[in-house]
Amino acid sequence: QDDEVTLQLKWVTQAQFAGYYVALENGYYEDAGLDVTILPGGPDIAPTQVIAGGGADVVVEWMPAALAARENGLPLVNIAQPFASSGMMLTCWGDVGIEEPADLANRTLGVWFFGNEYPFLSWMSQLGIETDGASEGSVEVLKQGFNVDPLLQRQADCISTMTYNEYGQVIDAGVSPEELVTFKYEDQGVATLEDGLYVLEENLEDPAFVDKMARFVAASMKGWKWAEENPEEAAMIVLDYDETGAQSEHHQIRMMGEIAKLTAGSDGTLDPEAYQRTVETLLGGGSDPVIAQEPEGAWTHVITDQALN
Amino acid sequence: MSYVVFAFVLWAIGFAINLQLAGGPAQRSAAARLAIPLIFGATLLAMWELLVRGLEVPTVILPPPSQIGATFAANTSILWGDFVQTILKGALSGYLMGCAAAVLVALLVDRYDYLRRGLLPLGNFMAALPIVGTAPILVMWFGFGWQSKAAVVVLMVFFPMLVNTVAGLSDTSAMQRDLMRTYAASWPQTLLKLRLPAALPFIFNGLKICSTLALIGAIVAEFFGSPTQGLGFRISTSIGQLNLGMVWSAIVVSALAGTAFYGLVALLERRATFWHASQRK
Amino acid sequence: MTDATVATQGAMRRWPRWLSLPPVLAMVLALIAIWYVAAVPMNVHEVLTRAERAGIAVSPDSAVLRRDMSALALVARNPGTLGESWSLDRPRLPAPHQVLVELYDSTIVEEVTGRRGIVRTGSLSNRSLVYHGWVTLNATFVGFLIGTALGVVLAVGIVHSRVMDLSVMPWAIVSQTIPIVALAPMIIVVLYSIGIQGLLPKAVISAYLSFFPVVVGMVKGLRSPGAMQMDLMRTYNAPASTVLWKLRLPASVPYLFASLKIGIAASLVGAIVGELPVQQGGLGARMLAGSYYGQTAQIWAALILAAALAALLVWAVGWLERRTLARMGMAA
Amino acid sequence: MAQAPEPAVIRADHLDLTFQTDDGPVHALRDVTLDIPNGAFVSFIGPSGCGKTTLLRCIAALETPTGGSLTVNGMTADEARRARAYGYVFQAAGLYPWRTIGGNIRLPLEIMGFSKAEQRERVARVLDLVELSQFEKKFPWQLSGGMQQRASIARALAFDADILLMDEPFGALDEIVRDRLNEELLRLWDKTNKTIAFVTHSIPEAVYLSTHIVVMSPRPGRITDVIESPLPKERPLDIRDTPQFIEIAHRVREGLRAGYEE
Amino acid sequence: MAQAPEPAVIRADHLDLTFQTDDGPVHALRDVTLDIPNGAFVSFIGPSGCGKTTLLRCIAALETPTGGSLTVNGMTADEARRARAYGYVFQAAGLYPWRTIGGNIRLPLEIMGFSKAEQRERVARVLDLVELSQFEKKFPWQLSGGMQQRASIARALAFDADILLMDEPFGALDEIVRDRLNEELLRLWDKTNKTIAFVTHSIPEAVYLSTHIVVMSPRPGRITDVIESPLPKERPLDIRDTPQFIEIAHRVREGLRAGYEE
Ligand SMILES: Nc1ncnc2c1ncn2[C@@H]1O[C@H](COP(=O)(O)OP(=O)(O)OP(=O)(O)O)[C@@H](O)[C@H]1O
Ligand SMILES: Nc1ncnc2c1ncn2[C@@H]1O[C@H](COP(=O)(O)OP(=O)(O)OP(=O)(O)O)[C@@H](O)[C@H]1O
Ligand SMILES: Cc1ncc(C[n+]2csc(CCO)c2C)c(N)n1
Ligand SMILES: [Mg+2]
Ligand SMILES: [Mg+2]
Repeated sequence: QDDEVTLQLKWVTQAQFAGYYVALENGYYEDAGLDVTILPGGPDIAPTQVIAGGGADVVVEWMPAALAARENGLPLVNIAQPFASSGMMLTCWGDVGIEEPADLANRTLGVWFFGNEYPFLSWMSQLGIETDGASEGSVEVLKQGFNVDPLLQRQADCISTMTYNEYGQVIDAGVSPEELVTFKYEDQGVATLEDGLYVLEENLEDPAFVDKMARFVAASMKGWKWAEENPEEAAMIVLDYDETGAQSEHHQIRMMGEIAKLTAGSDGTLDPEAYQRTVETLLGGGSDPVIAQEPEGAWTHVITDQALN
Repeated sequence: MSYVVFAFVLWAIGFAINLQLAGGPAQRSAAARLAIPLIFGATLLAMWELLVRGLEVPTVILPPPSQIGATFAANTSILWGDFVQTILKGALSGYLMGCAAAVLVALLVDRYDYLRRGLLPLGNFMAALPIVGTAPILVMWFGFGWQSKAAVVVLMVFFPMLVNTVAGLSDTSAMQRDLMRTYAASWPQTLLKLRLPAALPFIFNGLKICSTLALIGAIVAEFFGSPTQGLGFRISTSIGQLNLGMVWSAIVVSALAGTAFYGLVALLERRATFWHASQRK
Repeated sequence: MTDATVATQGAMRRWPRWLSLPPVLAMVLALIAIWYVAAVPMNVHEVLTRAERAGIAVSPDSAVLRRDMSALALVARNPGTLGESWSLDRPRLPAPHQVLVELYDSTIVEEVTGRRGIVRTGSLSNRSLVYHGWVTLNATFVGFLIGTALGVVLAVGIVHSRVMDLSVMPWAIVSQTIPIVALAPMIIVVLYSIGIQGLLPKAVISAYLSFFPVVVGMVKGLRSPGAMQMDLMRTYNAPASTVLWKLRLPASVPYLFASLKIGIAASLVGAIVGELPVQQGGLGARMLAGSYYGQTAQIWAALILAAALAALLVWAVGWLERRTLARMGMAA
Repeated sequence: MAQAPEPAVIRADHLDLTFQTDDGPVHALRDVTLDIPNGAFVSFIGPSGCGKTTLLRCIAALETPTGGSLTVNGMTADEARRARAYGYVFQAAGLYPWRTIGGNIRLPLEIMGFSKAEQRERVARVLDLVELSQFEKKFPWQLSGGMQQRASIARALAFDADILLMDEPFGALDEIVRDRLNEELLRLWDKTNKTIAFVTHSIPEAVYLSTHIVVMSPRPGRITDVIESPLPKERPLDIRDTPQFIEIAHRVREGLRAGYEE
Repeated sequence: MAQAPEPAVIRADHLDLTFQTDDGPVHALRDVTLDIPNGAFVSFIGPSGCGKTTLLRCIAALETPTGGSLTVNGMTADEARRARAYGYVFQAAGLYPWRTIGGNIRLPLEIMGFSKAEQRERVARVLDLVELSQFEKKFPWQLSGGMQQRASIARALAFDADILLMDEPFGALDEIVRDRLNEELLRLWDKTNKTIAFVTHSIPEAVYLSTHIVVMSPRPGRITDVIESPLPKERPLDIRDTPQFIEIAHRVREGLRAGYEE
């Protein structure tokens, strides 16, 4: 009689979520007495909304979105943080004359919205660049779709990419790394925590739930560590779970390799310093900060502590 | 729980009023025809409000109308900007271009039977292309601005309009055409004096169908890339921010605009085809 | 005397069916020719960039300069370097044969020789369009059934109750001005929250799109019996239910089918829309995946398959219509 | 026709009917008083729009008079309708295209709850009466207009109401077909002994068929003349060339013209 | 009618017309030979489907005969059509609902390029002729059927063609309205001295109006009899009760019946 857990991912089935699929495939969840359902995400599926409606027990979400939701009255709590560092960056054409962040002024930039725009906006406000596209020295922001076409078609000078995904696609399109200039958010000091596990605060009062989550996190981290060590096999597992059949082996193996760099060094425990840095980035959003005040109780070590023992 | 009970009581009251109105002596009056749907709509809204509160539905799943109203009122300038971007720039320009092109092609198709037999089956096939699939392509081709939205709209309205206009142009009785033959009327004369007027009801039917299509097309296209403005952008972005009040406000704008647009075309139709049986009572 | 007159009228048709094939073929050929020609300017930027990377001289020699030039001017200035226009990996406009190859590869080749093809595994491969078409079809059918049932029930209500007619009809029109496509993700999430997943959320969207034409058509159809027919029923002192079963419903069958043809196409669009946000298979998921990875040929292949499916479904309803009407003695 | 010796089946007394329309009231019938005796064949003739159809519809309780009284078999018109006292035949045959001829005739029987056996038997009988026996399995559109009209008469006969109301049943048919159906109708009336109220535009038709011809005047519809026909019950088509016939026809035409001129 | 002393305006010689349909050929006209003299009023009568309409359409060049020859004013039918030699009146008025009565009558004038002033003048004249002057600004649906039919006759008269082809123009009207229009048509024919070819189903109408009555037999349409009317040009409606009239009507009916029995 296994406990049922539903996990809502932030995006489509890909190596970005390899740890969970590995745990499922290798039976780690089963061993922990869990019956886990993984719901892939997709464009415009907001994991925060899914968990609010009771459609999932636990979600993978970026911390900016989770904290913003918390401020909007949806009390999400980070219970684990498998991703130690951020994979987000801005990728620009080198030949248009962008060398440093200040050169971004007066350019057209592609940005993801849907709650993923927060780190970008914070960065721009730290740089003192307006984002209205009208005033002198501001940038024109486009809501970029789900692919790297805006860059390849030169509709934008720079676009948002993840180290593990879109950047690889640009390279696959025949562009050599030398043609590109990249700004990693980690390097710019505006990195925010990505891909943490979040649950509803009220559920944490239930010891049975806490126990369930502890087992879940432990099994998931076991999956992550296995994935880091066996990137190719992990990628193939992900591929098997992809119902669209659209992912390619080559791309997933490369993605797993890049993801492993981000999960490296995390045992699932949230690093309070990284948390603090994220919060400060979000609070520092200039005139339009993502969150207005320091959140409280937005994370807990209870689960990871229990999981790691 | 009492909210829920109250909701159904309210429903019963609204229904009773409408029963009265519809069965009463005023049933044919314009006022009743307006009041009944409005009362119905109002009861629906009230029930929505009460049920959401009574059943404690999380507002990030479904906000009550009062919250939507408040958000709407507080963000009128943003919503106006979105309206201009999506409806006026994207939908309207695409609508005009698409419908005009369709009517012109319809005239060609109508003139040359070979074209009709070749193009219409193909047109029906093309019309079946789901635009959600074409939108990313068109955004790639025409950029992030309103032009790609207009292109999606053109593609969306062109075939329904074409099919309607072609049907309309051939909706003349054999007798009416024979009459023109006995006058030895030329093709342009027949077109101008018989076929175009006879086609008007069909053309307007097409215009009406296309009015809602245009709106939907423009909004959907924004999901695949847009400037930081527009109803589609607003909806998508606000969901991500869990700002459901804003999502629904944008939907309200779209529904209002769509209904007004449809109503306007229907009004024009009444004016232009007052003579048609469907417009007379 | 008049018997013969009546009998001949139905049989008169202006063109035998097969005659319309040549013009259609001619148009298709013309379209393909235009398509090939258009692919050259559409892809010229990418072609020149690749040529430049390969060390061939192109003019102007900077992508930044080329960005602001018109495609036709670029074609004119670089006539010798356009060889790749029809074979790019990530074309803006794939050439027709690229789409055909993609269609072939993602159906027959994948199923026959693919690692997960039906030949090897005994079940359809999730990398093949056959599988995804099937997924979409399932949702389409379920949504179509729900939508049709809802539409018919609403129409019956509207025809029998003035209150419903006056209050529901305007809102049914308003409902169609709501961009359901924008709501699809939320609908899916809301249904998640009451434990409904998989096929049903798509079917709900599908039903939302298909119920409207059915309502409109059925209201028309149920009202199609003339005053005389209704009066006849009155002289028989027939109750409303009898009038519905024996007169209104049979009379509405031709209208129903006309609506069903629109409705099934709308259902398919609905299913595809419902598949966009959730990457769990289907043609919609396929299109998005194609967009996600810049695989234009993949989008086009899915699009063409979707259009073909729509045509097939509409044809199937048409076939059913002809059979039913013939059986009912109402064949036109 | 008033004070007829036979018992009156339909009795209208100072009947008024005013339609309320958007353009104001339309007086369709005014002060119509009329007794139709049992077994009579009464024709109503008058210019278009004079209220013939309206009067017939009042009798069938399809329209409610706004004044005066109307009794059918001693009941109100609506009670008579519920008692299924009449068969109604419209100008167009109005057969259901999705039912065969037999199915169409069976329709009222199904609704009125006759047993299957009874249905079969009655359908066969009336089909025979109108000489359409071989066409039972055919669909309406496979029949000529005249045959369709015969089928619609059979449908009205099937449930054996005493009263047959016919509103220009042959208006859409050509002269020769019409002649034949007129002959048949007379034969049928003779056989079944029903009371028939018959609306027509044609003077020869009215004179040829009726025992009583009711001439009506234009709006508001009033009765200007009721002519009792002295013609014998046995009427070959040639009768129309006899002086007696022409004399009655003339009288009807004069009556009509008088109504127009007023 | 052959060997008529007047010059023939319409001359049909062994005319044949066969429609090719999916169910095989339909012989609509066979071996029709006919001369219509200038100024004649010729009625065509025959059972439904016998080819009356088809013959009229051949004359108007709306249908092309498959055999024989047909001349109108010495030209081929199609040349005559291009020369706008005829006005055609259909069974239904067929007015364009989006044009007023005046606008409908103006339609052929616009097409034929009459000047604005001339248009105005002619519209007024023919409206007067059919007694619809006050209705110029009304739309067709605001008029009764009879008035619409009068307007459609006015439309055919407006451009003053020598030949008027009328296909059951009064078929849908009631007897009294029909009587009036018959009278008016005779008056009009008398005034304008046109040649009129007139299709009808009604024997009295044919006899009342015509100088020549052409009786046709069922498919394939052939001419079985051509009756020259001895009635005077001056014809009050009462003439229909005269023995002479009845005698001709009888002959027509016999001709029709003969065609049926064959
Ligand atoms: N439902 C109605 N509402 C308003 N006016 C009506 C209605 N039914 C009939 N009328 C009017 O009442 C008058 C009488 O109509 P009715 O149909 O009885 O005439 P009729 O004698 O049968 O004519 P016809 O010979 O053309 O059939 C007409 O002027 C008609 O316009
Ligand atoms: N276009 C056509 N194609 C095939 N058959 C036709 C066509 N037009 C007429 N017919 C047939 O030719 C025959 C003569 O038709 P026509 O319309 O001339 O008869 P009619 O004498 O005018 O009949 P009615 O009195 O019913 O108007 C009919 O059998 C008809 O079915
Ligand atoms: C609507 C929508 N747009 C963009 C993203 C951005 N994003 C976040 S994680 C991820 C996968 C890695 O590339 C992507 C694309 C999103 N989540 N939802
Ligand atoms: Mg009537
Ligand atoms: Mg005819």
